Amino acid sequence: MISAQLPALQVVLPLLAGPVCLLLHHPRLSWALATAVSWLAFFISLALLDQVLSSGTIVYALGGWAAPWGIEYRVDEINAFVLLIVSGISAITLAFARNSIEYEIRAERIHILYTGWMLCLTGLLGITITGDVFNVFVFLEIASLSSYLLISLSRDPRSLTAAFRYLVLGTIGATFILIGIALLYVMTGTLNMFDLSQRIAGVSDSRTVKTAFIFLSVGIALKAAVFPLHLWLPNAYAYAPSAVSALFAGTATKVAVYLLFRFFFTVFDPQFSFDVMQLDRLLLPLALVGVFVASVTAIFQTDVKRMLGYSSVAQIGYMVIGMSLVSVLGVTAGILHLFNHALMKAALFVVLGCVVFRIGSARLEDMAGIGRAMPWTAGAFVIGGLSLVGVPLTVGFISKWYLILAALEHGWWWLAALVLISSLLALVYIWRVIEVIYFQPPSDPSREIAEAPATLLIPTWLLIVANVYFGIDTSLTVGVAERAARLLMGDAS
Amino acid sequence: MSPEFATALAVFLPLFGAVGIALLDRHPNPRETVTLVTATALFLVVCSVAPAVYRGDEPAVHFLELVPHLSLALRVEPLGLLFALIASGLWIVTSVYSIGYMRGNNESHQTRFYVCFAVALSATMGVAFAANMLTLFIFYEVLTLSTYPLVAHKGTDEAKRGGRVYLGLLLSTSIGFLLLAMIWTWFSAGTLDFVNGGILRDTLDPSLLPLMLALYLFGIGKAALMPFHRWLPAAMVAPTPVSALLHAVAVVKAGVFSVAKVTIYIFGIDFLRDAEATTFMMWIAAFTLIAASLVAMTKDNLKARLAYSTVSQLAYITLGAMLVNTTALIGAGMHIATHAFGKITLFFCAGAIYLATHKTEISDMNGLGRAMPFTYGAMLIGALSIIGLPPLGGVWSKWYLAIGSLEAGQWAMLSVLFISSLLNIAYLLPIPIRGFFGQSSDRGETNAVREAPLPAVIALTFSALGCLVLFFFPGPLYRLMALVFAGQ
Amino acid sequence: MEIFGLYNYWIVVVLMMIGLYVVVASGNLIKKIVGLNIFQTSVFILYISIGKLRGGTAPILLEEPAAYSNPLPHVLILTAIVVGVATTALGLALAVRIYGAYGTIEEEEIEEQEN
Amino acid sequence: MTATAIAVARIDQLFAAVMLFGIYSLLSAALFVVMDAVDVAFTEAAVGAGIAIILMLGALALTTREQRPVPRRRHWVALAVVVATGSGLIYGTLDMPSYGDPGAPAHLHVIPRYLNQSMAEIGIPNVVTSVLASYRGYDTLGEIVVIFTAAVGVIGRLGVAPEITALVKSGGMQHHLILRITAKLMLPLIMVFALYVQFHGDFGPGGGFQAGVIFASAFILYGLVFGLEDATKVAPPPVVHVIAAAGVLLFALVGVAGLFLGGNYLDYGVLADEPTKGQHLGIMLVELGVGMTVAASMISLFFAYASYKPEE
Repeated sequence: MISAQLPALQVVLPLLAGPVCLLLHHPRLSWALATAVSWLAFFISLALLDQVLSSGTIVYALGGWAAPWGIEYRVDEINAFVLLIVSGISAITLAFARNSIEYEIRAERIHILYTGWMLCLTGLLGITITGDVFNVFVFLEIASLSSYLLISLSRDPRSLTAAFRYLVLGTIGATFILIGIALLYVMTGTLNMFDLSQRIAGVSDSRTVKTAFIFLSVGIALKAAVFPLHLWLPNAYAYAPSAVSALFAGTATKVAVYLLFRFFFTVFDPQFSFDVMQLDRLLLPLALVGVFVASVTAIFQTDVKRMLGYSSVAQIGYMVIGMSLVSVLGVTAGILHLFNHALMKAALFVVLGCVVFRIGSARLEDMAGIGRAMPWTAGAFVIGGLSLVGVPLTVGFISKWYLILAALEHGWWWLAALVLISSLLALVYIWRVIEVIYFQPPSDPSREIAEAPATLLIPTWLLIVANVYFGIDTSLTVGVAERAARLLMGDAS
Repeated sequence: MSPEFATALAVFLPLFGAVGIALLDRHPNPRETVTLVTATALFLVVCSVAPAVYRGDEPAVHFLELVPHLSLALRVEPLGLLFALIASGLWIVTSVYSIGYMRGNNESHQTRFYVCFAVALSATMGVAFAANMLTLFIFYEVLTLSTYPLVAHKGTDEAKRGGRVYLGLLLSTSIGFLLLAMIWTWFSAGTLDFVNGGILRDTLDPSLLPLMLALYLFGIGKAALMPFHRWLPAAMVAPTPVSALLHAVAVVKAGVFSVAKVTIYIFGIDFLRDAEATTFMMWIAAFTLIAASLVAMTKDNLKARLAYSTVSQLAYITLGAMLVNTTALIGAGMHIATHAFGKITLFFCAGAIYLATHKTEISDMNGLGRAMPFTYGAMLIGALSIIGLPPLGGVWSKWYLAIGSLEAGQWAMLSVLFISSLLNIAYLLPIPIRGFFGQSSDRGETNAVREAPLPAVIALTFSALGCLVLFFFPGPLYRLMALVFAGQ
Repeated sequence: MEIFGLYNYWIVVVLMMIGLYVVVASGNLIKKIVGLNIFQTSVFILYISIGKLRGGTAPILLEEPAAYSNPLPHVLILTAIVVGVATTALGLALAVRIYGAYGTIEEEEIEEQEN
Repeated sequence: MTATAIAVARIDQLFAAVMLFGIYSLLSAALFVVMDAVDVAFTEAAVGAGIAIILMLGALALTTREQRPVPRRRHWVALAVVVATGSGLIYGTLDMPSYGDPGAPAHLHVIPRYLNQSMAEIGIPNVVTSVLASYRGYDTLGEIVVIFTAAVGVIGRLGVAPEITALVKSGGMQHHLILRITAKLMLPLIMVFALYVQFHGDFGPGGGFQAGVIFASAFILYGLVFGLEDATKVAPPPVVHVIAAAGVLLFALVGVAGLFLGGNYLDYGVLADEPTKGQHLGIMLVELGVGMTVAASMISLFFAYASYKPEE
């Protein structure tokens, strides 16, 4: 009985945990509850993925009302995979969060942070799992509002403006999505994704559907921080509490990118998205320019968190490149990078959390010489950074490998070359940090810096090990991504 | 010990050593013992694989599959064995030398130094034994990364700058070109395994061949083809043992070794010859050969001169590979060995001089030979071997390279080889000559000079003897190289 | 082409765009929020327009059969209104805090202070 | 309406802009009535013209009332964005079914079941309530989570000071005798009305959300007239927070109860022996949850604004 109800529990458990965290009104207890629920959600998502892999798409009618009259959850390879990423990253970063948050946030606000965290998780999982477009909007708003809150909880006043800017742009994006949904509804009379995909075919040459497509694309792209709609992201990541940055880097934009996949490939079929609307002609150049501009901007940052923020924008570009290649291989690469990038960025932000915990800042010049004092932290940064660059035996390499294969499949060796060159830019900004960490004498030698405590290091290294493990054993990630890609491309073979 | 086990062990042994070294951080004597024991054990392990290879076996180890049909795997073939033997053998010598050097010079961060050294050796073994291009690539990158801390060892601004050039060039060429070439190959051929006769013959459009070849050859930045050679002189900021083993043997030879591997096992020499795709790269190699020699002549800094000499000598090997015939490739393979002995000797000498006098410029070294006879004697032997004069090992490799270029009908290349040998004489011989016969400006100071610490002297004597031995017993070397082509 | 059947939508579009203009053009944080509200409210009108049926009545079922307007957009918009006010509340709270931290709610003045 | 909207755009007086937005909101509520969306109209009037305005005025009181004029460059940028988006939208409307067209897909698909079957399946005449609370009850759960999130957010950002140092002076407007008496007379009426709206939602326009807002406004009125101190005595902030959370929990747990009784999540049919009875019960509980969360969230928003004191 339980196994049949897993889709509902996946979202409802964190949803229940949110208010309870508030009621507990105690930093440690709220944390404990949030962590427990996160791990539970992670196991549920594992079970869901297992169910999907063994017996195909799961359809779950909420309230017992079958779609399109009610709202349904529809779990297939793609969102089962994303659910796994989201809940997994949340579980690990929460394990990390306790000390880090206690250091960075005022005590009386901690339980509010975990309430927000649970709500954010609810929102993200809800967006991912649902098969109803309006439901996407509702949960998107849950996730967004709680993100604004989480970002603004940091002590740094700049986090307020970052959150505000995110709020304005995020709301514009959400409203665009709302308009898109309205236009689709006008033409089809339904809100269910599966139903939509069937009914759009009949009206796909209408100007209304095309406009709906554009509005949805722009709205979601804003949320996903696809270049050039990324302006909110770097500051939001830079000034949020470290654990929150790690959570967002691993989940928030990933879910939005997932939505892009979902809309471009499921709701609208790929033929419409790419042949009729010629989306790839626009997306590919934009993504490429985004990769380069964001990477170069990252090189010039003095705040390492901000640098990683720009790097995220660049990495999202890779996912979009994979998507706009419109082939099984390309989509595989995109989905794979979704997973892999979640791992590496979460890892790097968590490492920065360790740094901030000890030296109180993530500015480059303050990090000079910590390689000796904090060998484990610094080592984690090196491995995570190399993963970002795409060095073999890390997840980053596997992503690049597939992306380049997909480019070559089109015969676009120039694209392959550009992707590789851009990863050299990543090398530059990562190496700037490594050099300062190891080979620059500390700016203030008298200051005693200790290694981060084990409670921070263990989750950090868990993520780092995952970066290496999934860079070596790719059967799970590549296997699922490939199946998902086939499903999206409508290639049943 | 089965050859398969020994093969795997060869890669892991230095890593175990590295852990041991790290654990003994605060105890220099046991720490250095670990280094020496590991080095010796590694050499013995590699030797234990040799009989099987001479019999024609190819011991193979499969670790795991990274992407479907793409594995981390090892397979020992003759060329790889040759490279592994040289690198592991010379590691022992270098370890002895480094103990003298690092202590004599009071270097800091010695534990980090030995750990990285051991990791680099592990990577070198991986490169040597790799069964496919991906495995090779992975170890190649590990080698780059593990040697970076050695290059930037001193932590001064100059060292950091050198390190940046080193890492930047090696990683950008390997990621920008080599990885692209690899993925392209995989995309065309569906495999990256090293197969006799190559894997691209039926799968790659011959008109694209020169492009692919260029991607590979420039991508293997460690082979230091111009214009991607700048990292090698930059790496000379490292302590001398690093320059000696890594930048005269392990790292650079990993480069040209990869070039040879790619030529033989990825493209296949027949395919390359039939498609006449190598002309362009051959001229690039020839240009590098001459140009680097000319630059070497202008350098007064001893290590810089040796570095450019290395660039030039590496081009010999690449040139040999690009001549695409058996004889030239045998010559190229043997040059990996003979140059290794010659150049490591020269670097040992440079380090010994620095230890004894803290001098780095050739023009300051007048008359030192009389105070340091062992060092200068070894230097003379090393120089003559590299020039290619009997009775030293360098003769043989140049001999086969020359024959190879004749076989290929490349008279131009033959003359390049000769001109370059003359240039070698011009920039190498003056160093020992100044040492023995030059008049020092400051006689009192020169008289006070003594030989470098004993471990250093032992090491350089030993490697100089190696040059001699190679002249009289080139047989095993030749047989090993001939085995490479026996199957084809 | 029933151009005249669409005028209602066009007015809505104009309203929306005024709202969007306020959001983008205004440097004042509270004014931005007001703009967002206008933008969103206009979208609500769009939805309700979609639901309207000529000759229909409010979708509260009567004994005798009748034509009803479409209740679904109403439901959606009820939700959306709540979402809107929630966003407004949070946005304003942030604006108030920003005023506390920077002493201004003009975007440009804040940027000057941050750099 | 357009005029109002343009006026909002042009005016630099923030206070006036907010007031104009209130008018805009009321006008659109009227429009909703014209378009048969009575429930929506109800809500828009209560929220747009009520709560949102109070919040905005609160924010203005805590910050500043004047806006700097829009710089020219920005003006053009905004205009470009707007023209591009707007013309895109107009282009999109060209293929839309005309206004009120009974043949539009929106009236033909999905909807008929709601209109024809809901009486049998759920048993209440207000289709909006049926859809809101049952067919798409899950969206509504999401919605109250959103408002709860916002409340948490505002509390988290502004905080509710332990000793209330009110902007609204603790004395409130007590010295206005007329106000006090009117308020005293009005309050019970408003509360009763709120309860009526809460439980009448099944039959006429109304429901938990509207009731919650009305209840909250009654309370806010109390706070304004009798001072914050008295207001917090009646409803201490911690209690309000608990109610807000409890509302969400109530809604979510009704769904869980469905799970335990063998249905899907939020399936009310299994709550009682007869499906329609179960639906009734479920909808009533759920609407109660909505009402609690909305009222409590709105009140705590008010508290948060009213008691905010800039740090240091």
